[in-house]
Amino acid sequence: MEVLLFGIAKDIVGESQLQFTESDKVPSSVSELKRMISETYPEFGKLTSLAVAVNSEYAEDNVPLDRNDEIAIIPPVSGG
Amino acid sequence: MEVLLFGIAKDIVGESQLQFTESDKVPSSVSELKRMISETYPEFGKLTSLAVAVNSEYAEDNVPLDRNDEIAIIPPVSGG
Amino acid sequence: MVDKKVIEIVDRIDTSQVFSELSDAQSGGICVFVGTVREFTQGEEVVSLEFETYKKMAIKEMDKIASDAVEKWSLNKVIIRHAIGLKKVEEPVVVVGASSAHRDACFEACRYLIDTLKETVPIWKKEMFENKTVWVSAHP
Amino acid sequence: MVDKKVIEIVDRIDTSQVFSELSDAQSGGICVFVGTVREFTQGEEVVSLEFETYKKMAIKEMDKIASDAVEKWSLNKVIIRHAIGLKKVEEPVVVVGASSAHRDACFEACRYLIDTLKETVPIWKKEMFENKTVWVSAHP
Repeated sequence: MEVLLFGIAKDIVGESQLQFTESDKVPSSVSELKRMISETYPEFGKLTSLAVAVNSEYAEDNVPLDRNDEIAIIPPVSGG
Repeated sequence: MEVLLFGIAKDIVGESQLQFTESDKVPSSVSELKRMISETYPEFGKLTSLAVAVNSEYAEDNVPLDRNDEIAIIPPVSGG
Repeated sequence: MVDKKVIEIVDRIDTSQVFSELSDAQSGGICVFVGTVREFTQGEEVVSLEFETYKKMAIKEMDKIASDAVEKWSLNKVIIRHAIGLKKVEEPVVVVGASSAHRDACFEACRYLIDTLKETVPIWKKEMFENKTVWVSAHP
Repeated sequence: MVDKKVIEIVDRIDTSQVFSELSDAQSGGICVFVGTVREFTQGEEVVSLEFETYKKMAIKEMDKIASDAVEKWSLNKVIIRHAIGLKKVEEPVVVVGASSAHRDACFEACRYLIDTLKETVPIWKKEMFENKTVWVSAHP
């Protein structure tokens, strides 16, 4: 499973994508993904907010994740 | 004394200026000017509002008029 | 040096330069309103509008509005530009705009500029329909 | 036929055409907001801003905002255009605008467009100062 990273999320991880390769560590829901990245990269816990997009739509915590979904971490937006 | 006319005021009078030549009929204040033109041209009484400018500033009814002032009738404005 | 206030009555409005005119290094936001000739008014087809002004007084009143807005909202730049003469459907007739550090100020100021212009500036608009002409707002 | 909605992410914004793009025979008012790079933020001198986006999602979110506004305010035309990449002081970074029969609608819609864009559209802004860079809004 690949997770796209943007803005400060990319800086925190040091990559533009996160890879979940071992099947037992692939997050099964938005909330699990958020928990896993915050554990591995505690800097995520300091952000103003943390959202996840599934197939380029904002996704609630209970949304399940599938390997074929396009998944992205959405740190606090600041356009305009 | 000359009084400038604009917009519908010009149409009502049929001229772009009003002339007050006989000294006994020259209005001495804004309110007197308003009364005189409304008597001569009753159409002024039907307007939404009627203002007078003295030296290109809105003037209250009690403002005195002088021959050397630039005087104008300001019918309801509708710019923009 | 460019003026903080631009106050003009012109024959024809060019909207392409207004953002350049209002641009400023201290501004994060620019808000502009353009009034244009609409094809229908209360269901009747407008052929054109004709604008007339008492220019000397109109410039004074526009300048007061601009100065009040600059002071109230700490604007960096402000523009009030009105066209006179005959205007066809879709033509711009008025441009008002403001630039400020943050967007609240330029939005509020821009609204104030056009609302106050319509109340106080001696400009008169005649609507030309197929079979009649009407001085706008003249009668209740 | 010209589209009712223009939704774009571009490298460079040209503000000179926006009023022509929003012009419409049924509109009496056009309101446009342009966001530009401001020289100082909280007293510190900004050298430049860098904008990054998740483009596919940003276009979707911008389209939702535009559609919601068209419906809510019966707009004739609407534009949301955002620039990405490196932007210097005074450069435009975002343009939002709306045209409508009367001015209330286009003013309210224009404010809604920029406010909602700033809340929901996945675009990120990095402020570059002399000695540091800051992702705006990232931290409380």
